[in-house]
Formats: sequence, C-alpha cells, structure tokens
Amino acid sequence: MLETAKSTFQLSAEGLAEVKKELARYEIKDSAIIPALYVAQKENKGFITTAVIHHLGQVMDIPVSKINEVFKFYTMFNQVPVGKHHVQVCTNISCALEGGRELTNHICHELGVKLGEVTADGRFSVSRVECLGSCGTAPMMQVNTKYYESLTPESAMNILRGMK
Amino acid sequence: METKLLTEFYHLDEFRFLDGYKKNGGYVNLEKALKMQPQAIIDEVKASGLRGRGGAGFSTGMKWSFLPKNNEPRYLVCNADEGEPGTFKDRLMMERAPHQLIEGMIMSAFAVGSKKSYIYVRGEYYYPVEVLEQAVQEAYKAGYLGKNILGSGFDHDMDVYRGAGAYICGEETGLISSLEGQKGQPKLKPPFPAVKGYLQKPTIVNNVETLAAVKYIIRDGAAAYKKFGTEKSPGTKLFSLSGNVRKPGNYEVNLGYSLNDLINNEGGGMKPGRKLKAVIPGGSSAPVLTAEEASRATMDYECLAQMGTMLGSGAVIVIDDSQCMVDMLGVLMHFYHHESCGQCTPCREGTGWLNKITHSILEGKGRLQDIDLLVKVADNMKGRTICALSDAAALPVLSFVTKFRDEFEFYVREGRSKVRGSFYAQMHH
Amino acid sequence: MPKCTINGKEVEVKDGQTIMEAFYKTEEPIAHYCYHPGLSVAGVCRLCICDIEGNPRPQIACNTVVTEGMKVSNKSDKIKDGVKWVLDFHLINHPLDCPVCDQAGECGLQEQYMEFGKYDPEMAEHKVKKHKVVDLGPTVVLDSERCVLCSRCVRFTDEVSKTSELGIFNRGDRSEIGTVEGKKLDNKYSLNTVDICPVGALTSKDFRFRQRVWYLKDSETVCNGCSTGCNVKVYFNKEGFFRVKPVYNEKVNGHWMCDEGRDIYKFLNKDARFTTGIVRQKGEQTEMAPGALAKELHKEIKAKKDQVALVLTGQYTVEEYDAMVSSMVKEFGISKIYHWVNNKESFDSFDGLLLRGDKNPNTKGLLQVLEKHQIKGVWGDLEAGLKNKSIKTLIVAGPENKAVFDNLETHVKLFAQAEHLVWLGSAKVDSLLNLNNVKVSIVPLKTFVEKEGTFINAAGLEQKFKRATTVVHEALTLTETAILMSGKNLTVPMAQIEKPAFLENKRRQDQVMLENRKKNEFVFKRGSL
Amino acid sequence: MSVVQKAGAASKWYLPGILTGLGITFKHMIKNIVSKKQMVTLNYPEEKYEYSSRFKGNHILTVKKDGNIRCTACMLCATNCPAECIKITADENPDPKVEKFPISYEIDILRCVFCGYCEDACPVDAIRLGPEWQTPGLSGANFTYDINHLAYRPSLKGGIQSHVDDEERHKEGI
Repeated sequence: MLETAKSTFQLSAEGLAEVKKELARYEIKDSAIIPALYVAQKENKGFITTAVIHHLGQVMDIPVSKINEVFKFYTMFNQVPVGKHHVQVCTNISCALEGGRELTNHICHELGVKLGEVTADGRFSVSRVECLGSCGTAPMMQVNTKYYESLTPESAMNILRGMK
Repeated sequence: METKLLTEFYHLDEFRFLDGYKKNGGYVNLEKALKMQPQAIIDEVKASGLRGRGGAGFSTGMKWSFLPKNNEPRYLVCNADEGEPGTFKDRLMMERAPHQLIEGMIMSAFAVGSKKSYIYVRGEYYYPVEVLEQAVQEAYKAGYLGKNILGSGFDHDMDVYRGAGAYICGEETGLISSLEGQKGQPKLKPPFPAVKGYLQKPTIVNNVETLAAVKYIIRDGAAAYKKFGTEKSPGTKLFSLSGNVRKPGNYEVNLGYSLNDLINNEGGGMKPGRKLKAVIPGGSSAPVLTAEEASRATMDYECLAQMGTMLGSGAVIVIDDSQCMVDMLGVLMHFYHHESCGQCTPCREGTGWLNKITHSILEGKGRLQDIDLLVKVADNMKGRTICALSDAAALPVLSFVTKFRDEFEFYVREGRSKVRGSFYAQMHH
Repeated sequence: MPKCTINGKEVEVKDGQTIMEAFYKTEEPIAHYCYHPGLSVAGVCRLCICDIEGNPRPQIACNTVVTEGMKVSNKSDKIKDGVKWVLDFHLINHPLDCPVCDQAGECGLQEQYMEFGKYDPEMAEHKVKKHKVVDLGPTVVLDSERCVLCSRCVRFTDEVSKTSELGIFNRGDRSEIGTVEGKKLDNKYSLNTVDICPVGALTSKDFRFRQRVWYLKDSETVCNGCSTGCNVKVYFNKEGFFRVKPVYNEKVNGHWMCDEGRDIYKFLNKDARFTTGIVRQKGEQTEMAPGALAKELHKEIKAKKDQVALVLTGQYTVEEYDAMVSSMVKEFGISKIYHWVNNKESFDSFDGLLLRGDKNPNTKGLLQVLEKHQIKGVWGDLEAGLKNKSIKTLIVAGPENKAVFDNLETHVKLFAQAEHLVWLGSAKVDSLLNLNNVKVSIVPLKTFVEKEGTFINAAGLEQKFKRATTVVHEALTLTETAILMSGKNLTVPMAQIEKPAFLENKRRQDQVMLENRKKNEFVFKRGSL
Repeated sequence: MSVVQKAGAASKWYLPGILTGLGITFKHMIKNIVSKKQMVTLNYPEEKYEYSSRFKGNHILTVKKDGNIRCTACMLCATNCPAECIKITADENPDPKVEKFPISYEIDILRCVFCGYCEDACPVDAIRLGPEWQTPGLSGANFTYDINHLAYRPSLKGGIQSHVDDEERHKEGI
C-alpha cells in the first residue's frame, strides 16, 4: 500500500528545486513545510493527497505525521479536489452584514453546485470562508489568488462568467 | 477628522516603491536611528507610550525591555496575520506602504538587537505578499537590508513568510509555532516569547501598525508623538470601519476620537432609513456596544475598557436595525468553532458547543434554558485556556446575550427572528 | 529549593519544579489528563487548575513553577466548579460507551466524574462523530470518539520512542489522533501509548476484550524478558495472567517498558507449562509428583557423581542459583556446571532505551554465583563430555521463556546425547516429549511470578521481587528441587505461611471471593445507578 | 430443630386426630368434585399457572432488529450477580459500530437466585427476567443456559426485541 501511495505523486524538477530552496531558506527544516505544501498543491491540481504527504516526507526527510498535521491544520491546503477557479466567498460578520451569505447561495445556485463541490465541467468550486480582510468592501470573494470586492450577486456572476 | 500620520502618503501610488517612498521622506530617519544607542530607541518608544496595535494593547517599549540581557540571537517578527473579522488595516498598510513597515522594522530590529526578522503574512494575502517581497528586494538592493546597513555596522536580514489560513496564527505564540513549521497552536506561557520564542530564542512579535509607528516616533521624537491621542492612549490609530455604514474603509484618527464621529463623519453615517443598533468596536472578539453606549464611547483603550469592551485591532463593525443579533452571534460562533486550534479542551469543545446551541436556536429548536446555558458555557471558557481565543469566543456571547436578550428570547419562543422573521430557514433551505 | 504550601501542607521542591510535582510530592489529589511525569508539559487538558494566593486567575499546576512561599490550593468551591466544567467539556462529545470500552474501571474520565461530576448532562445537541475502531498498527486500536486529545501518545512517539508516527490532525473539535495512511504505529514501545492514554481511546489488541479490569488483581514484579529488568505489574485472576504494565523506577526503566516484555505473561499460564513430573523411558511416559521425582533423582546423582553435569540458563533467581550450585558442589562435589547462552550474536546489544540483546533477567546473577563457587565451566567441555560419554546424566535448568531461546531445539538435540536428561523447567518443550533414545525426567518448575527472589540486571542492580500468585501448585522452585535432589526434605517454616485473609477479617469464604472480584475502585452501588 | 412435646393422655390416642384429618380431606375432595372452579390447586403438569408478565423467571437475552444479540458483553451483569452464575466470553465484532459482543454467554440456572440484579445492571436492556419459571432437565448440562437457549429458544419465537435502537441512538448522536 505504501508503495502505491508513493508512486502516484512526484514533484516536477522545478517543484523539487523550489522545495529544496525553501528547505535551505529557513533556520529549521520544518519551516519549509508550509511553502513545500504550497508547491505540491500547485502541482497536484490544487489539492493534497496522502501520496503528496508521503512524497514530501521523503523529499524533506521529515516524519509524515508532522507534515500531515500541518496540512490538515491550515485551511488553504485543500483536502478535496477543487475546480480550476476556486471561488471562496467570505461569510464572516462584516460580509454577512452586507449579504455575503446570500451571495454564496446565489453563486452556488447559479453554478449548480453545493458548497465544497466542483462543477461538472471542473471549472468552478465554491466554498465559504472566514474573514479575508476585505471587510470595508464587503461582500467579497476570492477566486484562486485574486480578490473581487464590493460585489452584488449579479456582478459576482458576471465576473465568474467572464472566466475561461 | 482624520489625522494622517501613517497614512499621509497612502493616496500616492509611487509610495509603494522605494523611489516614491524615498521622495516622501522614506529611509531618512533610518540613518538617524542607526546612529542612536539601541537602548535609547527602546527608551524613546517606551516614552512615547506606544501600545500594541494588534489587539492586546500592551506597551511596546515594555515588551521590548523584557528581552533578556544576553548575547543570544534574537528575532523580530512582524505579525501581519490579520485575521480578526472586521480588520483590514494591515492589508492596506502592506499594499500601500511596504517600505514604511520595513523601515520601522529595521529600526525596531536595531533597537532590540535582532539580526533576523520575519514578516508573517496570512496566506490569503497573495497581493500584499507580492508587494512586500518586491519591497524587501528593493531594500536589499539599496543597502537598507543585509550586511552593514548604511555603514553602521548593523547587519539585518528580513524574510517574508506566508501563512496558510489559520486565525489562531495571529496569536503571537501560535504565529511562532506556525513559523517553526508546526501547526499554529499557541504555546504555553511562561516562558514568554520575549524570553523563549522562535526556536527557543528571545523573540519580539509586533503588529504591522505598531512597527510602522516606530518610524514616526524616531522621526518626531516621543514627545511629539504623545501629542496625538490621549494621555494614556497616545498616538494615532487606523480604524477599519465596516458593516452597515455608507462609507466603510480605513480611517486614521487620533486615539480618543469619538465613535459617534467616526461612524457619522468618516463613515458617512448609517444607510438611508436605518438606525444604529449595535457596534463591535474592536474586531469580532470585542464585546458588542449598544447604540446608546456607542454614542458615549471614545476610541481609546481606557474608555472602551471601562465600558466592558476593548479597542482590540480597531475594527469597528457597525450593525444597523435590520440585522438579527442571534444571527450575527451565529456567524461569530461558526467562525470561532472553525478557528479553534483544538488544543485546550474548554475552547475546543466549548466553541463547538456554543456554535451548536446558537444554531439550534437559529433553526428554531432552541429551549429557553439554552440562553442561560450559552452564558454558563461562555463563562466557563473564559480565562481557562492557553491563549485568548476562548475568551474571544466567550466575550461576544456574554455581551450579545446580556445586551440583546429580548431578541434571543423572542427567537426561542417564536422560532423566528424578531427583526428578520424566518429568514434563517430561507437562507439554509 | 523553594518551599510552598499545597492545601495547607508545606513541601519543599527542587528548583524549577512545578506545582504539579509539588502535588505529587504531598500526595494531594489533583485531576489531570495531559500531564505525564515522563513527557513534556502540554498544558492542554486544563483540569489541573488551582488557586495561587495573590493571583486572581486560577493557574494550571503543570506549567507553573513553584516560587518561594507560594500558597496553592485546589479545594475551593470555585476551583471545584471550574474542574467540573472542564470535565464537562471533556465529556460533551464523549460517546459514553463504557460498556464496550476496555478502559472502564481504570478510566480517567470515570474517576474524575465520580469525584467532580455526577450531574445531569446539559448538552442537548448531537455529538461530534469521529472514527471508531481504527487499526493503528499491529498492537494498538484507536477510538477517536473516546479520545480527549491530551496528546500524551503523540508526545510519547515524538519524545521517547522518537518514531513520530502519531499526530493530531484537523483542528477544533474535529481534531483526531491518527497515523498517516500507509504508515502504521509500529515500534518496539508502541504499547506504552496504551498505558499513558487516560481514557479508552488507545487499547491494546492483545488485551482487548479479554477481561474487565475489575476482575484483575495486580502484583509488582520484575520483568524477566531481558537483562534490563524493568519493574512491572502483572495482572491476573484465577483464570490466569492477562497483561503486563510498567511500574515507575527511576533507576531502571523510568515509566516505560517494551512491547516484547508485555508478552511475558503468555508463558506463565497453565497451557504453556509442564504441570506434572514426567519420566520418559524408551518411548514410554509416566507421570509422577514433581517432589517425588526430584527425590528419586538423589540416588542416581549420588551414585554417578562424576558423570553428572549441570546446565543453567540465566532465567532463575540468585537464591536459586546459589542453592543449586552449592548443593551440587558441596553435597556431591560436582563442578561440571555450564552456562547456556542464548542468542550469542546479539547478547550485548542495546537499543539505547530499554531493550537489551541479553534476553535473560539474571545473567549477571548467575555469573556472580558461579564465580563465588569458583566454577569455570566452558561450553566446549560439555559438548566434548557428551560426545565421549563422560557425561551421562545431564541436569538442565531450562528456560522459562523459551521464545527467546532461538537455539532451544538444537540444544535439546545436543543434550539428548546423554543417557539421562533431567529437565528442570516451567515451559512446555514439546521436543522433549519426542525423545525416545534417552531417559528424560521432567521436573516442572515455578515461574518468576510464583516465587520470590532477586534478579541482577545488566547494570548490576539487585532487584528483589515478591510472589504474585501460584499457577501450577505442584511445581517446585529450583531451590526446592536442589534440596530434594540432595536428599533432604522440604520443611516449611510456619511463619512463612500466609494467613488467609478471611480468617483475619472473620469473613465467610464466599465473601472473600466477592471482595476480590470487586476491587480496583469499581464501586457499583446497587440502586443508585 | 425444636420438638414440641405435647403432654396429656388423650394425645397418645392418634385415631381421633387421623379421623379429623381424613374428614377435612374428604370435605375438600367432595367440594372439588362438585365445583371444580373453586379448586385452589392445579393439575400440574397438565395445567400450569399463569404468572404476571413481571414475574422474574428465566432469563431472556434480547435481540436487535436484525436478530443479532443485543448484549455488548460489558459484564456488568456478571459483576453484579451475587450468585456468580453468569459467565461471558467477549470478542471483537467485525462491525465497528457494535465493536464488542459475547461469543459465549452462560447462566448456571441452578445457582441463580432470580434476584434480577443482572437486569438492573444492564446498560442496554440486553437481559431480562421473563415469565417462564420451569427449569426441568435430565442432566447437569441442561442447567447451563447458553446464548442459543437464552435468546433463541423456541418459546421466544425468534427472539425478543429490546426497545433501545442502535441506529436511532446513532442518528441522535448519543
């Protein structure tokens, strides 16, 4: 089982170089776990599997349980597959006051998915997240790395429809 | 009226870059600082009365003076893990003026004798990280970072570290854990980070705004800085105004500024036809103020503490009369349940329990005794854990339930909101 | 050396010691789950809160260092209420499946609930569901719902076994202990995690569902699994032995023991033992009382003094070696005494924590006794003597734990070259019962839990231990065998006979039985549950 | 034993006493022949007395909806039994929701005093004392009741279901 788990993920040469760079960058090896997980997540289509953890454990020479602890602790590491455009809508208090939850429901409804699901074409996935630090321009959403602020249900859908 | 000290040049796009920053008075005072005695800087900061802008409001100079007097390597960490709901001032500062932070950090690092500093930015801030990393590169190129800065013999390295999405990493020991590549779980105190922090070495963790303010204390001197604000809360502060106001945004005002003015002048007042119902004055963890209390409040550490709440990170969340307080508590409880690191039992189980109770009330399944139970559970979570997250979860509960008890009782009795009717069922169909 | 007062009792502790250690020292009760004296401080269960005079907020005892003149108490109502609430936080998501939980009866949650709890639950909402019956590895089963996330097991694998298989995954009340899929909890000390688990989250596969703990009695003894000589507790009842757990001894094993040592109970039980004396001649087997058999041997040994040799393994007590060797030397003048070494290659190895290659508890003791009687038997002499038939009667004090004697079968073959093989031993060795060309006399011996004595461990530490119980009543100790073989009778001094408990307490016999069954703090009040 | 010695000569003559006794017997015999309804005794074993359903007679092990035995082998009944007549051997159930179950459950009915403490102690309503009260048997082995007898004897018609439902409990998160 261990063998198959390992064989299903392999960092690319660039990814490996990047992980090695991060390993050398900090005072201790463990500090490189988060950056390495970012690199691996990018290469594994936006989410992390056990195979990724085992591979990183091997590459970084850190016990897999420690890497897994970090992976499962932080919300930005996805445990399930996400769409090409991962839509994260803030529903915390400032956004909730301005209709963040209604926005989430609207997006889910329009895209035809439930929270945490990926659309059939694999383009979108929607999740509700906690405060993203854009409270003055609520409601807002983050699609992959980019913030979209001061949204209305219509403007949000227009933005999403414009994505390839 | 706004008092623009830190944010003076934020409207200038060029302020983001080294050239533009230098044109507007940047890095001039660094030379001055590096010629001072480190202890003199600490004394100056202490004299200025600068208090931590991250949430706890602890005296910065005092914190620095807790460092052990030895030659151990020490670290300076900038806490840019801005996660407190309602707060978005650090993001603005990093996006608009990265060099201002870097300059403040070099000065602070020189004062505390640190050769290495980290800026720990929350993972979601892709753009601010980009800006910061570019600025750090610029600073290295210009000789403000690296070996022998400006010929003073002082070496300093700076690195930007990206978090990965955990509110608890905004707590200084949680941040240190995260920086060490572990789960961001807070560490037991004592030992405090100033004695044993990052890698068991003395570590100073300060908020973005605190470190940026150091520059202005060096520039103008403690006495000049103290002219801003009140006697016990000197200086200016960026307030993140959000919620149901016409013009939400970041506003830099003197500490001691009236909350009423902040909402009505800077914030442009309530939306048409709406009345103020409640204000959370210091980020989601701060106890809520009623409209009446808000009209009396001034935005400084003492006044708010006196009113049983806190200035926190300076996130003013305005709630108007169209909002249901039970619903808002539900939102907050979901947040704290989601963000509890799971280390200490009262917080791990308590946040989940509070979340379940509030949501069962919201679903119309609440019992009258649940309201008292909320208070009891929150009371017993307070002050029982390693970090302040369980307090942060408990305080809103206590203030929401005591100040808006009628709304809770109505919801339990009728199974619908007093203000918004049976909106909850529609929202979660 | 600061002094402090714990619940009114003054106590002096070492510099840097915590209030918890002061509580330990005064033996005042304090509730705690995450603190373990052998591990680092986690401070997460928050049960050990106590009042410190002059401090408005209750502090946790495990992370507060004692300062001079500190006055600590955990008796106030405020603290008791606080502990009650923290306990309630532990319990709200606990599945309460005590009936099927192996820990019931020795569970931290049960103990503290009886102390601080006894209330009606206020939680009306659904509990958090987690994984149940998770196979963590070859030795341990996990039930995440029962787990209180004290992190003791995680700290154990990080700090003591240094294998880091376990971690706490996810956060908040979704946190779960676990291993990463594809990596098992598999190390030589894994069962310590079960010992330190204060609740029934980690249970031992070996012990699982075999007994309820309140049916078991325990007795302290010394592990005979290897030459480290860990201090252990054996758990038994009239059905036999069921498990072994470590007992703290700073000089020997600290708080831990290895997984191998936990198997030693298996050869103590009747089904692994010789239970009667056996004489086997030309394929015919007769049973005999062990004492009579030993006595009968006296004549033969006396007659063939020069052709008798003795083989000893390092599995007996110092007292027994002394009795046996001195009776051989003094009564008969036999000096052909040899030391049977098992697993010669790894004999001196040591894993740095507890496990030693020498799988005998008392090799040092045997060597000391042999030296005292100036016996320098070389194994080659025995082999040669058997070959040239100068040794005709061979007495072998065989191993108790035959699992660690890899060369057992080859040696039995070697011993069978004698004319008469006298086998003294507790473990049932089947190959002995298949020997047809040699006369075999088997005297069943008692195991280390059935006698008292001394083991000398690899570090030279003498450890005395007491008898726990008797499994095979007919069996003899090596000392008794030595006395009988030298033609004397066994005399039992009256003072040594233990007085039965029921006579002292004037209890009827059946009441004693009931008493035994209901020990281990399991109080079952009729009508109140 | 105490023996009461009656003094007096009349009591030495047994005949009057015998006749009085026979008279009573005859009276009842005729009464029973005339009206059978008033008869207080039963023609055991042709006739049997119906005890109340609450009568604490022979044990029953209840079953779950799927017919499997309810008992979780917690051994509280055995612990609580004053006569020590219950013997249970537990084992791991392949279903992780059940986890533990008895592979053997034996009650030595001749030792049992029918006190009902086992019923009291049971946390899952797995053992009950039923209305059956006859314990005939031809050899000693007949008096050791095993799972088959306790849960599935013909008179129980496939087993008695207990009220506690595992699935409902699970759904409720208990």
